[in-house]
This record gives sequence, structure tokens and C-alpha cells, in this order.
Amino acid sequence: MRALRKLFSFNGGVKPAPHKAASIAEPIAIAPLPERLMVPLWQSTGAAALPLVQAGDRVLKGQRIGAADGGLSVAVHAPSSGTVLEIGPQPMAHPSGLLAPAIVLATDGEERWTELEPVNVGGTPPDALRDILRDAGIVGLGGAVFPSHQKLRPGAHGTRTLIINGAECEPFITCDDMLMRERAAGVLRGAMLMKHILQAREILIGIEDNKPEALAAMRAAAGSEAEVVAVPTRYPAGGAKQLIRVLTGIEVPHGRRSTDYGVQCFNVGTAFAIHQALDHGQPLISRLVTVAGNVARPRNYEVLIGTAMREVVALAGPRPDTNRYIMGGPMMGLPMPGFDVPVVKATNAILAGSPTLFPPAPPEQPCIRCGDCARACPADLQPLELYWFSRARNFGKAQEYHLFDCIECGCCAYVCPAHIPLVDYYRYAKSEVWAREREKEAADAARQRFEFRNFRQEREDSEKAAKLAARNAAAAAAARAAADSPAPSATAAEPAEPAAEGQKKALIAAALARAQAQQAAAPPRNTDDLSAETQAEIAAIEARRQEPATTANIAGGDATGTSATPTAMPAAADKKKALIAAALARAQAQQAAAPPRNTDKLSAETQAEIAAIEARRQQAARLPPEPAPEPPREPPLEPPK
Amino acid sequence: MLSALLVMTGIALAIGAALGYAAVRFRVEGDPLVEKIDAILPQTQCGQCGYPGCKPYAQAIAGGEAEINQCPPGGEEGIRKLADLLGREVKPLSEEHGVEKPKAVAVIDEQTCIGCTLCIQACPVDAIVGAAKQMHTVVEKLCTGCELCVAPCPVDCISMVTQAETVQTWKWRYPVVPLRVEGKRAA
Amino acid sequence: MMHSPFLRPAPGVRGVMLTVLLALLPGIAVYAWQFGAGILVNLLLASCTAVAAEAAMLRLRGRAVGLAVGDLSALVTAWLVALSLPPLVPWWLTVLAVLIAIVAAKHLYGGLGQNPFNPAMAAYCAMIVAYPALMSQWPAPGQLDFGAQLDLILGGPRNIDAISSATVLDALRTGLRTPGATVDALRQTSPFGAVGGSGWEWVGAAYLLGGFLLLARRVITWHMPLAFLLTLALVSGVAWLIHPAQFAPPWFHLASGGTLLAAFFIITDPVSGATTPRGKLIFGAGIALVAWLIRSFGAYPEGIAFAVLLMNICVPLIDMKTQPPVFGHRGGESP
Amino acid sequence: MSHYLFIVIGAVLVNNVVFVRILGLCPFMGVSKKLETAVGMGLATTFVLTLGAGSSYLIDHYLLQPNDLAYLRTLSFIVVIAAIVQLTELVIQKSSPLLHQVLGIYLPLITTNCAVLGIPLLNVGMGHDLLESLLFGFGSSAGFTLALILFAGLRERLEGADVPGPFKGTAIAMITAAFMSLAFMGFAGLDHFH
Amino acid sequence: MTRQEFRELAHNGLWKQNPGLAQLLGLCPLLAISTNMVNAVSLGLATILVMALSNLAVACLRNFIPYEIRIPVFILIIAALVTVVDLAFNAYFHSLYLVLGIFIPLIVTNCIVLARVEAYAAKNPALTSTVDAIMMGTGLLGVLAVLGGLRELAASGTLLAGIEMVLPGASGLQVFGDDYPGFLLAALPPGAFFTLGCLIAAYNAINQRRAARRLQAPAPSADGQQAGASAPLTS
Amino acid sequence: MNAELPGKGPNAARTALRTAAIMLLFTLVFTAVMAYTYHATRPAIEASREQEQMRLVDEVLPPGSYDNALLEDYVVVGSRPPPGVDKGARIWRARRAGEPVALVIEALAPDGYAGRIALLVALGADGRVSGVRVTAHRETPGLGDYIDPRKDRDKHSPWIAQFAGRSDEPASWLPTKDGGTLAYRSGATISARAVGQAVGRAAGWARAQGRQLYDAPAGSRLP
Ligand SMILES: Cc1cc2nc3c(=O)[nH]c(=O)nc-3n(C[C@H](O)[C@H](O)[C@H](O)COP(=O)(O)O)c2cc1C
Ligand SMILES: Cc1cc2nc3c(=O)[nH]c(=O)nc-3n(C[C@H](O)[C@H](O)[C@H](O)COP(=O)(O)O)c2cc1C
Ligand SMILES: Cc1cc2nc3c(=O)[nH]c(=O)nc-3n(C[C@H](O)[C@H](O)[C@H](O)COP(=O)(O)O)c2cc1C
Ligand SMILES: Cc1cc2nc3c(=O)[nH]c(=O)nc-3n(C[C@H](O)[C@H](O)[C@H](O)CO)c2cc1C
Ligand code: SF4
Ligand code: SF4
Ligand code: SF4
Ligand code: SF4
Ligand code: FES
Repeated sequence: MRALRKLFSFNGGVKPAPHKAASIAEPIAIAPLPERLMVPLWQSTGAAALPLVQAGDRVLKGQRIGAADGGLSVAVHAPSSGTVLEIGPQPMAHPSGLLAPAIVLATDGEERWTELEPVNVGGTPPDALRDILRDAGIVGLGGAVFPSHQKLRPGAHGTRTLIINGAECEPFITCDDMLMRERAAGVLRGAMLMKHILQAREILIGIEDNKPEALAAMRAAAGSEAEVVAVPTRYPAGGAKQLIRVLTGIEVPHGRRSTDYGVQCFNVGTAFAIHQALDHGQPLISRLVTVAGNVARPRNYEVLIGTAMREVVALAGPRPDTNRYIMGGPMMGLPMPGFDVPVVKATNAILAGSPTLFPPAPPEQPCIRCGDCARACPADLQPLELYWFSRARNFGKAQEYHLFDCIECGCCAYVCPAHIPLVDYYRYAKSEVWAREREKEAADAARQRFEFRNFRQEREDSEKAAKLAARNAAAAAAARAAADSPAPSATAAEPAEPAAEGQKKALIAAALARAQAQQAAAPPRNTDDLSAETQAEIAAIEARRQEPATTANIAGGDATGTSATPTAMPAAADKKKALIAAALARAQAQQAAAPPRNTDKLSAETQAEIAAIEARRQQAARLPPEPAPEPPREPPLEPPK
Repeated sequence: MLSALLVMTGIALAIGAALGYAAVRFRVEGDPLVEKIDAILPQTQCGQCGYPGCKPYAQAIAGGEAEINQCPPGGEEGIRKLADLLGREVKPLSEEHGVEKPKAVAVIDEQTCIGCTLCIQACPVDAIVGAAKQMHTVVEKLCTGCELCVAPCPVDCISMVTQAETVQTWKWRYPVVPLRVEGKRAA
Repeated sequence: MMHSPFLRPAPGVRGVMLTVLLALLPGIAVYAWQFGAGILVNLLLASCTAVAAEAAMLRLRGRAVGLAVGDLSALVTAWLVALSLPPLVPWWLTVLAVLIAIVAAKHLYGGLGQNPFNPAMAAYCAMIVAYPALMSQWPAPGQLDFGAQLDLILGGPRNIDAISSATVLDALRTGLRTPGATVDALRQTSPFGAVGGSGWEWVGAAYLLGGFLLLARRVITWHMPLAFLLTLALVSGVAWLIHPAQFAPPWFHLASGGTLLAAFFIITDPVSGATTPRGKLIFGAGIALVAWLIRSFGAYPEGIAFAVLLMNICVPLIDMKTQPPVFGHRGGESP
Repeated sequence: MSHYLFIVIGAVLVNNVVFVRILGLCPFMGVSKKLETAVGMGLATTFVLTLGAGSSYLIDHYLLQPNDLAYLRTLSFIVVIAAIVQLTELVIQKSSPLLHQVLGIYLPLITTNCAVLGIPLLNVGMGHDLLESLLFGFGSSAGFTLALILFAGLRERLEGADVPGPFKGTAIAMITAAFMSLAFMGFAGLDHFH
Repeated sequence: MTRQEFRELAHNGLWKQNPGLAQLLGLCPLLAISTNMVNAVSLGLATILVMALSNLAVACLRNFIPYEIRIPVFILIIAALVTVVDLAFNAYFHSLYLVLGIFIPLIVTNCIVLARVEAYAAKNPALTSTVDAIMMGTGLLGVLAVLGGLRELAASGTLLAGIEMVLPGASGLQVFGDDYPGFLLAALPPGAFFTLGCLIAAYNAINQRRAARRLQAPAPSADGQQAGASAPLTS
Repeated sequence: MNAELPGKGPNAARTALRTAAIMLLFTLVFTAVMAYTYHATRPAIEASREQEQMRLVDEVLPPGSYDNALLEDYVVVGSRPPPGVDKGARIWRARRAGEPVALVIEALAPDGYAGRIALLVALGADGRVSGVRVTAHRETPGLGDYIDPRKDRDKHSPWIAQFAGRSDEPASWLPTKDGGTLAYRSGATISARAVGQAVGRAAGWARAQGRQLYDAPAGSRLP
């Protein structure tokens, strides 16, 4: 035994009854293969994965079926072999109860693996390793599902200490405990791999001292490679910041990354998953799930991602009065909107709830400012002030009181004598703040675009000043001609006049007929002189038009899907992606050529679109103002000013 | 009587001269307030406030010509922020300027669009793409929902579609406070 | 929908308030034993008024009546009002005071938890300003039997000199205005007991007992009582050492008037007091300082109620300026 | 010495302009919604009021009283104060743009703060000399600042309170002011102990 | 001036923009002097007088006042008129003058006076300006009277005590019996703040109820008005 | 007060002159108005002021008991005031047919419950107190303010009336509670004690002065 490490402590915290004994009585069981698997595309903090398969495709176990989209996204994989039934909105393990796009598989029972390629870790550069982890779908299994490859970048001053989080402080949950007991070697191997990638100097494995077997198993596996430390049992000792504090004395402030302080923290499950991904080439398609609560036989199961929770709980024998599932522990867990939501990578436990086990919260009473919450808060916040301002929707003040330092551990609500759902208020406040930030960004972008448009209009006006006179003459002539035609020049903007009304209807009818005719007869259109960009745009729009049933119209009646909208169907998404890529390339080329403009702050995608619009403008400027090659098509409207 | 006139004359002369001089000498230049107000406005540029855009409305507020409750897209939250900034009382949104609506984007019915470009010209933020006689499309991300393109369309093919929530944009609800008894308001 | 945490073992506001009521019982018992059962009549009167007013206000505001009345906070307020008023005030004065506390100081602000001022103390201050004569009539221990007390409470004729012996604080304040009077000389006179006012020492001791119960049950923290009592002892001690003829000794300040009731039951009102640890220390010390100033120099003999209100005013600023450093912002051991 | 101390204590606490003398209430109610603005207004008022008290004394003592022109007090005081406000603004603008940014918008409001005229008039009524006038002016405006800042703190917190409908806003602010002035009555007597 | 204009001004001054209840201007005299009804009404009348005169004067002279010195000139005019009123009170209502103390000179800084001069009289003709001033002043007077009455009643159980200072020979009313203990607090500053707070709340309540009724009444047609008119009777 | 006016050309000096001239004009006109009003109301104001003072004097001294112009016939107390008398106070002399009738003294009780109490004490030439009136005090309303007859709840025999006609030894002018002879109300002894002592001191001093106070020339200052 080594000399005892000096441990630190954090303020606050609570000691709820552990309720862990029941589910560690039996070893981990493998959950049977379900007939149907629902793999949500959105399973990490970043954007949803982009689907790589289509309905009807056959897939193999472990095959990548969704590709990472952006830095905070990871891939998703087929948990078993079978056929893709559909890709579309499905129930989601999310408290909102909203549907989210998922890939639904019908399993064929063959469990046929795709080809797995173990990685030669020593011979692969770290960047490549990180890409491999991303494509293996590795996210943090401690609950936050943050992509692990992002956390595996050494900080500015290198990473000194790698902390493996085996604290598992929440009541009821025992999956990490069982993992450490049964698969200690794998966990340790994963830790060693991470140490290699991070170039860390030491590994500390923190385990709450109420798990003696896990401690023993990990100590046995660790030998001299890592130090296994028993930490005092106090919720939330497993919170990354709290564990780092306890083990190293370092406090990582909000908004800073722990790597900046030379520490990084991973869950034991994550370590094991990394071991599997690199040593066996096996992507993250299953995880350990504690099934406990209102069930006859609480136990840990290894469950394929995408299995319906109802089927998992059924294994443990739910009691008849079970009325809800909770994903996660009783302190931080989320209530599930139904029994049929799928197990996702974040599902460390499913607690079956009943009115007696988790009774409905007592009615909220007014806060009496007793300060119990502040004493319990491990982040040293003043939860009562956060509550006061969140409740009053005074989010600015709430942020002044460090709303975003709250780790949503629930200690404050646990001790609150007034039974206030404090964490809900903070979550509410946080999501409002985020929404406002989104709005603010949108407003800023809109302002820029508005100013840019005004600027452009001015420029165009002055450029065309010379031509204006001639054009005016032409326009006047056209207008006069139009006035003589059967459709007089009343504008459509005067609906009060019955004549105009009728005329409008006629116009619409005509336009409709035209549009349909156009559609029927393949395109002999006047697009020949359009630029490639415009044509690409039109192609995209055409494509969309051809697919009336696609996109969000089915999902929730919302608008069209840009690439970021998860509701986009794969085919459309693919096409769009191609288009966007093209546009991007174009835009970049254009940017290189053109002088920098006040649109630089926009995203690449938006810039591409603006570029397209610009191109169109120039095009339009080149066209005669009243081209009218097919006189009847152009309704007699005022010439553009 | 004379002494009174003399004393007040002295005071008045001194002050009148000082103020008159100061008034010309130290003119206040520019108004950073407008920028601050403009930063709060939602930049929808819809003109519902009665001004041709957010900036003019901001100038009107700063000049004391406009009330702070005329911008429906900014809604209650916007009014609150303005009241905060200007130290005024929060008021409900002025009814004559419209009502607060959930955010919507314009969608062009592409079957019907005749490509007249009128909406393109109407859109203050260049959110519509398309050329003359090509059917047009709204770039959803850029659309601020100002509805300015709806009226000019000669074939009424533009409709405003409210944006549905997704799992990512979902907001936690305000926890309900079950304190109020329904129907038992003070008479 | 129901959200995390799903375990909620906390006792509820009712439990907290019930503990406070229980902790007041020893004090009330000794009070009644020393000064007669009249105080019990006042307590009953105050309780009924408070519950009725609370229910009426909740109803007027369209809130659920049962739950909010059941939280017992109105009873705490009512008892504290009754215990701070002189025990022989006419019934309407008690009723008026409780109404001010519950209606004006509490429900106009939205009820429990929202009032910036301590309702009981607001009512006390309003009463001493409005009815200084009635509010300075304190009986000596064992002076009147229950019948006589009841008669006075119900509005019987008041022969002031027969019923009232000024409280020690009052006697000291007024006595010192007589040229040549000294604290020691004054303390030989009747209302003074061994340390505080005679009879009051026992009541104070019983409040102390209740206070320890509150501390043990973690309803209150040590910060406020300690800061309050220490500061009071300190300032009065220094003044007494400098000028013993003009200033009362510290133990006298600690044992007399409402000091001990205030230390554990009044300044600790969680709703209107400071909430941060440092804030609580400042709050308690501030009350002690202001109360001593008013006792020694001001126009009102007992300054604690005003001091509480004055510090209530400062609470938002105190809380704002004494936020403890948030986790990670301590700057302590980060590299 | 203690005489001067009593003047200041009396003006700040015992006879607080706002709570006891009931002067300067319009800015007290109007500029106390946010702490920052309250601080700005308080500082600006303190500056102007102290200067105003001094110069009013000088005008009264050297111009009006010798000429038996007491009836010109109101007029000359207010005009001089208005001028001080204006000149302060100019001086600050020139010497410290930062300070001007903080205080600028409050300065014009000060002219219609009746404490600014009331305190010099009270000075005359109480027969203060120059130093006393200055101290009284300073103490009163410090009392105003104190009241304003404390009130703003309370109002910021009250924003979250579930105040009954008709009382929301200024009504509850008035009631808060009522309790504050009740509390300040506790200071009675502190300015003249024996 | 049309009837319509007149009603508009009256409604604004008396209710919608009531200085004491809605604009919260001129609070100091409102709170300080309303310890009893006689004082309150007297000061209110003095204020109306000053407001009317100064609005009239400014409305007449507005074309001669350069923009840059408008406020000093306004103040000058108001201060002169206040001094005139002050001297008149001193001469003819001396005991009242003693009671009102510095609050007569303080009408100068009474924000409502300057506010009306600046906001109304500087832009409008003499007649409407005067009417505006009188209406605003009357609005303030109404609040002063109510406030003074309530406070006097609560504090001493009387109404119009001290009226003999203004109308020799008249006498006040003892409303509550002789053994009314009196609620002294009402006469002190806290009582002033509290009572005004309650008045403002009542004002808000009336406005809110009216607004609610307006919302309930479906159409602004004739029957809508009828519903509005009959509601007070039934409720 | 804002300086945000439209710039009317760069000639600051001229604008300043012009505004100054207009300002001056307004000042002159309105000062003239004020000055005129002042002169017009002056007699009325003086009259009112005298009336007010006489009203107070009348309360302590029967109006018919003297025939001189009382308000003009006074002496001023010097910088070292005698006990019970205010600094710089006036002492008026009432005479009938040139013979001393009474002194009306501006007295002061420094030790009221809430500070100084200003009094008007009328002392007959026979050594009897003719009447006492409180002119300014800050005693607790409802408790100590009974010393002011307007606040005294007992309107028929106000507390302050008990001084009238007394000629006994001022030393006994203490509340009964202190063994004196003065009544007091609702236990508020301090105010009563303060007033009684001040009246006693002032009266004692004035008596000790004898005719000296009557003989000093009108308007003169005592040492
Ligand atoms: C209150 C709280 C309690 C937590 N408890 C645990 C825990 O017991 N075990 C764990 O591995 N992670 C826990 N986490 C998550 C950790 O903070 C952290 O996200 C995780 O250890 C990082 O590892 P990962 O990226 O591999 O998931 C907790 C987080 C919070 C906010
Ligand atoms: C002090 C004061 C109190 C008032 N109280 C009421 C009132 O209780 N109810 C009311 O309808 N109007 C009240 N008024 C307002 C006027 O009567 C108002 O001009 C009248 O109601 C016209 O308003 P309307 O056109 O909105 O009906 C009050 C006005 C003042 C100055
Ligand atoms: C708030 C308050 C104000 C008081 N004001 C006065 C007062 O103005 N005049 C007075 O004589 N006593 C006043 N008293 C009463 C005295 O403090 C004291 O009780 C009374 O004078 C009894 O004096 P004794 O000790 O001589 O019996 C007041 C008491 C209190 C509590
Ligand atoms: C420890 C403790 C002390 C309290 N002290 C008071 C008090 O001094 N005055 C009071 O009105 N209520 C008191 N209460 C009750 C409650 O907090 C009070 O009614 C609220 O201020 C009403 O919102 C106390 C409650 C507790 C738990
Ligand atoms: S524990 Fe609950 S009641 Fe106590 S202060 Fe915190 S939120 Fe308020
Ligand atoms: S949920 Fe947030 S505020 Fe509450 S105890 Fe945890 S960290 Fe603190
Ligand atoms: S209403 Fe609002 S969003 Fe629309 S233009 Fe005006 S300020 Fe901009
Ligand atoms: S597309 Fe229409 S609704 Fe959207 S921003 Fe442009 S004009 Fe406004
Ligand atoms: S009246 Fe407006 S500040 Fe006094």
C-alpha cells in the first residue's frame, strides 16, 4: 500500500440513502436482442449525426450509420445487424417529450458484425486516434455525453493528471460499480490508452469509499500503473469538478476547462469504451444500465443502444404500479415522457417509479430564504437568489449570481424545506438565456444583412444612375403597353376593390396553370444564361419541390430543413450537402477574389448563400429591366424601383 | 425696488451670458443611446412600430418621440429591456402596433410562385433567393419573420409558418406554481 | 410533470415554523409565571387575528388558503408581536398590531417569503410611534392578578401609576436625564433585578433555552445571535468602561428588554434577514450597534425593533456585497 | 466640534431629507429602480446640493439681507442652483468625460428636486453660518443618497416579489418608503443627546 | 377650444395623467402637507394658482423665449409667481402661511409645475394651457384632499380641523367620538407614504378593472357601451 | 438645462450676448413684478406678523391689562443668557399708564424629552405668573405634547393653565411624582418637569432683577 494521498474536500453536498445494495446482488447480465432498435441521431452534445443509410438498407452490427457533423458531434452505429425500417421522428429519451430523428432497425437476430479493425495505438498519431474515437461514437458515459475525443486534447501546459471517475455518487445507480468489479482490466486499459493520448503523467482513480469491492478490484488491476483512491461518500463527489477538487485540491472555475489546470476527468465506462474502440475496433453500441427502483429484481444489464426502455425494465420485473421511468438517478435523473423511449448513450440507469417510491413532489411553498440550499450547494452558489431572479425572469441578475456555475446537482432542491423545484427554475432560466442568445445573434446577423443590403442598394443605384434615364423610358413604354392590355395596371396590393380581387384570382389561376404546365413539360426554360451557382440553387429548390412529402412537413409542420435541421431526410440531406459543399467552394473562391465585406462574421453556409444571392443580383443587373420574352407571363406590375 | 432690480440684473447677466456661451460652446455630439436602443430591438425591420426599420425607431425613442412599447417582435421582453435602459416604467405592448406572435418564417409556395421578384425587393435582409421568373425560395435561417414579403406577392404564395420546437431548441418550461386557486379572484 | 430530485426528505415550511413555536414555549411559560396569565390572553388574541387576517388576505388574492395558513408562519409572527408588546395593552392595540404585521408588512408584499421587513417588528415600531403612552406601560412581576389584567386588556380604566412600572430600559433612559443620576444609583431602584429587569432575567433565560433548541435543530445558524450578542456586549462594555455612571454595563444590556428574544427569534427571521454567512454576521452586528445607540442616546427606550427594520433595509445590499466566492472563483489553489 | 457632528448626523439620519423632511421625493421615486442609477443620481445631487447650499448662503448673506431683499430668495436661489447644475455639467464634461457619462443624465433632473431649493431655504430659516450651511447641505444630500441607494436595493429585490396586482410598481414602492421612514424614526433623538 | 378638447384635458389632468397618482410628480408637498385636509387643500389651491398663472404667462410669452434659455426663463417666471403667491399668503392668510412653511416657496421646484410649463404651455396657446394647468392642479388638489382627509381622520378622528384659519367662523368636524385613541402614525411621514401607496393601488385597481371590462365588452358598439354602463350597477 | 440645441452659427459671443439680453429683460420684468407685490403687501404682512405675536401674548397676558405698545417696548437678552431664558431672547414690558404691569419673557427649557422647548412666560409685576405658552417643542406627539394646549386632549383645563396665578416657590414646580406640585399626563413626567423648571428659573431670575428690567431703555441689550 502506498502512503495515503492527502485528500481535499468541497463545501456542501448531501448524503441521501444509497439504495445500492439491491442491484449489486447479481452480476451484469446481457439484455436479449430486441426485435426493433431505435437509434437517435442526436446522442452527443453537438449537432445530430448525419444519416448514412436509407430506409430499406441492410446494415451490419457495428456499422456506422450516422456520421459526425461538426466538432461536438460523434458517429452512431448499428447496434445489431438488420434492416433499416425508417428514418424519421421517433420518441426520444428527453424530458420534452418531443420526437427526434432516429434510425429504426429491424434486427435479423444474426448479430453479424461488420469488419472490426483494432488500432495500433503506438503507431497512430493522436489526431488520428481522436478521429477514430469520434467515428467510433465515443462520448462520456458519466451522463453528459460530451464527445470524448474533444476532451482528449492536452491543455496548453500539457495534462499532468488523468482522473478516472468511479465515484458513482448518485443513489440507486451501480453500473460503474459493477463495471469496475467485473471488467477492471478493461477499464484500466482504457485509462492507459487515454493517458497515452493525453501524455498524462499519472492516473488517479477516484471511487467512493462505500464500494469496497470495486476499490479492491481496481487496485488489483491497477498495480503500480494507477493510483486508486477512496473518496468520502458524499453526493456529488462524482461531479467532475468536485472529484478533481477532492483528489488534487484544484478548483476548476466555470467557463474554464480542466485541461487548462492540467487535469482531465473521465468516467470508468468511458475508459472501458475507449479500450474496446481502440483495442478491438468495436464502436460504442451498448452500455451498462442499472435497472432499479420499483422492480422486483434490480440488476445491471448490458443493453444495446436503441433498445426500448420498456423491454429493459421488463427484464427486472417491474411492479404493477409503475407509473414512470426516470433516466439516471433520483437526484439528477430526467423523467421520461413514456415507456417506449430508447436507451441512449446517456442512459446509465432506468429507475422505475411509482407513486409510493417517488411520490409526486409536495406543493411548492414560498421560499423562506432559510439558506439551507446555500449550505448544501457544492458549487458555493446562493441558490435562493438564483431562484428568486429566475422566478422573476430577471435572467441578467441570475447570471450575475453565477447561474451558469450551477451543475444542476439537485442538492439545493433536496434540502429545501419549501419543496421548491429549484433545479427546474435554473434549467428554465438557462434555456431562456440560451434562447435569448440565439435571438440576439440572429438579430445581429439580421442587422448586418440589413445594413449590407442598404449599402448594396445605394451602390447599385449610383452605378446605374447613368442608365437610369434610358431604363425609365423603356419602363414607361412597357407600362403604357401593359395598361392597354386586358389586365389593367391596378396593383394587387389593393384588395378592397372587387375588380382587383377578381383580377388577382385570375392571375393566380393563370400562374398556377403556368406552374403546372411548366412542371409537366420538362424544362425548356430561360435558364441557359444563368450562372452555375444560380443553377445549383435552382436545382436544390427543384429537388425540394419534387419531394413534397419530405422534411419537416411531416415532423411537426415546421419549415424547411437546412442542413442543421435534424428532420431532414437522408436523401434530401445528401443532396443538400452536396449543394452546400459546392456553394461553399464557390463562396470560398469568390471570397478569395472579392474584397472583404461586412459579411465575414457569418457562417460559411450563410456566406455561401449570400454569395449565391450576390451572383443572382449581378445576373439580374445584366438582364434587361423588363425582359418580357414571353409577354403573357409577366403580369403588368410596376417596374422594380 | 432699485436694489432688487440691480441684484437680479447682475445675477441674470452673469447666468444668461454663461449659459448662452456654454450652449454654443459645448454642444453634445452624437447619441450613443441610439446604438444601445438599436441593440435591444430585434432587427426584424418590419416597420410595425410605425418607423421604417429598427434604427429609425431607436432614434425616435432616443429623441423622446416614440413610446417604448411599439415593437411587437421585441415583445414584452424587449419592452422590459428598453425600460431598464431608459429608466422608464414597463408598459404593456401597445395594441395599435400589433401583438406578440411566436417566431415564424416565410415559406413560399413554390408551385404557385411566378418569380416576380417583388418579395426579393421587399425583404430587408436578403433572405429570399431567386431571379426574375424563377420561382423563389426563402432561406429559413436568414428570415426574420417580418412579413414584409407577404403583402407584395401578387399571387399570395407566401405564408408565415411558425417554427416548431425541436429537441435542441426546446426550452424548459417555467415551473408551475400551484398557488393560485382558479376562479377565486377577488371580486 | 415531476422533476429531479425525486427524493425530498425536507420537513416543509410548516415543520420549521412548528419548531420555532415549540422553542418559544419555555419563554412563554416563564413569562406567564412571572407576570401573570394576561400574556396568554394576548397570545390567543394575536393568534386568532393573525390566522383570520392571513386567510382573508389569501382569499382576497385568490390563493389557496389551506396550505398557506397551514405553514404556521402567521402564528410565529403573531406570537412574536404579542411577546414584544407590553402585556397589558388593550385588546384593540394587539389586534391592530397583528393586522399591520400580517396585512401591511407581509401580504402587500406577496405573503410569506417576500416581505423585506420583519412583520412583527414593523408592527411594533408602528405601535410605539402611534401609541407611545400605552406602549410604555409595563407591569412589575406579580403586580396584578389575572382578573385585573383581563380587565385592562379588555379596555378597563387605566390608572397608569398603579399598573405601570417603566421597564428598566425606560427607567434608565429617563432616570439619566435627572442631573447627577448615575447608573449605579438608578439600579438600586425597584424595577431592576440582579442583572436585567427583575423577572425579565428569568424570561430571558427561557428564551435562551429555546434559542439553543433552534440552533440544535438547525433552524437558525449561530452567525446572527453570536454577532448580535457579542457586538452588543462589546460596544456597551467599552462605553461602560469609559463612563460607568452614564452607560449601563454589558450584562445589563444582554439581560434586559428584548435582547434574548431578539437574538434567537427575531433577528433570525430568515425572510427579512441577510442570507450569506458574512452577511449574517454584519446583519447581527449592525442590529446590535444601532440598538445600543438608540437605547443609549435615542428617543425610544428600546431600540431593537427599529434596529431590525433599519438593517432590513440594508439586507439587499449586504447580501449583494457578501456573496461567498463561487466554486472555482476563490483563487485559492489553482495553479 | 460635536455641534458640527450633530448637524451632519441630524441631516443624514435623524432628519433625513426624504423620510423625515419629505423633500426630493420625485427623484427618490423616479430614479431608484436600479442601483447604478441611484448611485449616480445620489452623487450628482450631493455635489450640486453642497455647492448650492454654500452659494445660496453667500448670496443671501452678502446680497439679499443687506438690501432687505428677502423676498428674492426663492428666485435668486433657484436661478443660481440652475446655473450651478449647468456649469457642473460643463466642467465635468470637459474635465472628466467618464464622470460625465456616469452623472450626465442626472444633472438636468436635479433642478426640479425640491430638496435642492428646500435645503438652502431651511439653512436660512435655521440661521446657519457658512460652514453650518455647507455641512447641512452636504449632510442632507448624503442622507438623500443613502436613502436612494438603500431604496434602490430594496426595489431591485422587490421586482421578484409576488406583489398583489394593484400594488405592483409604484404603490408598493411607496409602502416600502413608508416602512423605511418608520425605521428612520428610530433615530429620533440621536442629534441632541445630553 | 372645443368641448372635446376640454374633456380631453380634464380627463388627462384629473385621472389619466394625474400628477400624484400616475405621474408621481409634486410628491413632496403632497406628502408633507397632507397631515390634515385644510392644509392640503390650501396648498393645492396655491399650487393651482401658480400653475395657472405660469402656464398662462409662458403660453403668452413662448414666442419670445429663446430655446437655449427656456428653462432658466421658465424657472424665473415660476419663481416670480410663487413669490407673489407667497407674499399674498403671508399678508392675508398668515396663520396658514406659518403652517405651510417652506412648501409655498417649494412650489418652484414642484416638478409638476415645470413639467406642465415645459410639456404643454411652451407649445400651446394661452387658453388651453391655462385649462391644462387648472386641470392638472385640480388633479393634484383632489389627491391632496383625499390624502389629507384620510390622514386627518385616522390620526385624530376629525375632518377639516383648523378651517377657521381660512374661513373665520367655520369649524371642523369631530367624526369619531372623543375617546377615539387616534392613530398618530397617520399624521407622520410613514402614514403619508402608506396612505399614498394605498391610493395609488386603488387607482391602479380601478384602472385595471376598467381595462378588464373594456376587454370583456366584445365590440365597441352601442351595446358594448351599454354593457359597460350597466356593469357598475350590477357588480 | 440641456445644451442640445441646434447650433445657430459659430458666433458664440453674439449668441451669448443676445440670450443674455433676453434673460436680462425677463429678469427685470419679473423682478419688477415681485418688487411691486412686495411693496404692495408689505403693510399687510407686517400687520399679520404683529397680530400673530399679539395673539401669543394675549394668551399669556390679558389684553386689557396694559395700555402701552407692547411689541415695541422690549429689551434683548445678551449673549450670556440668564437661567431659563433663551439666547438673544426678547423681554417685552407691559405697562398701564407707564406703571409696570408684566414682563413677557421668551424662555427656554433645554431638557425636554426630545430637546429644547421654547416658551413664552408672562410674569406679573406682583411676582405672579400670569400665563405660560409653549411656542416650539418636539416632545413625543400623543405623549409629551400635552404641554401645548392645542394638542392637549383636555381642552377645558389645559395642563399649561396650571401655572397661571402661581406665585409659590419655583423650586416646588416639579411633577407630583418628584414631590412637587405639578400635575402631569400619562406618565410623561419629563416634559412636565422640563417646562416647570424652566418657568421657575425664568420667573425667579426676573423677580431677582426687580425693576431693572422695566427701566432699561426700549430696544436696549442686557449685558
Ligand atoms: C452532480 C453531478 C454528479 C455526477 N456524478 C458522477 C458520477 O458519480 N460518476 C461519473 O462518472 N460522473 C459523474 N458526473 C459527471 C461528471 O461530472 C463528468 O461529466 C464525468 O465524470 C466526465 O466523464 P465522461 O466525460 O467520461 O462522462 C456527475 C456530474 C454531476 C454534475
Ligand atoms: C382624487 C381622484 C379620485 C378619483 N376617483 C375616481 C373613482 O373612484 N372612480 C372613477 O371612476 N373615477 C375617479 N376619478 C377620475 C375622474 O372622475 C375621471 O375624470 C372620470 O372617471 C372620467 O373617466 P372615464 O372617462 O375613463 O370614465 C378620480 C379622480 C381624482 C382626481
Ligand atoms: C417612545 C416614548 C416617547 C416618550 N416621550 C415622552 C415625552 O415626550 N415626554 C415625557 O415626559 N415622557 C415621554 N416618555 C415617557 C418617559 O420615557 C417615561 O416613561 C415617563 O416620563 C416616566 O417617567 P418617570 O421615570 O419619572 O416616572 C416617552 C416614552 C416613550 C417610550
Ligand atoms: C427562525 C425564525 C424566526 C422568525 N422570526 C420572525 C420575526 O421576528 N417576525 C416575524 O414576523 N416572523 C418571524 N418568523 C416567521 C416568518 O419567517 C415570518 O412570518 C415571515 O417574515 C413572513 O413572510 C420567523 C421564522 C423563523 C423560522
Ligand atoms: S432551501 Fe428552499 S426555502 Fe430555504 S432558502 Fe433555499 S430555496 Fe429558499
Ligand atoms: S443544483 Fe445548482 S444551485 Fe442547486 S446545489 Fe446544485 S449546483 Fe448548487
Ligand atoms: S417593430 Fe420592432 S422589429 Fe419591427 S421595425 Fe420596428 S423595431 Fe424593428
Ligand atoms: S423572407 Fe419575408 S418574412 Fe422573411 S425576412 Fe424576408 S421579407 Fe421578412
Ligand atoms: S415635489 Fe418633486 S422633488 Fe419634491
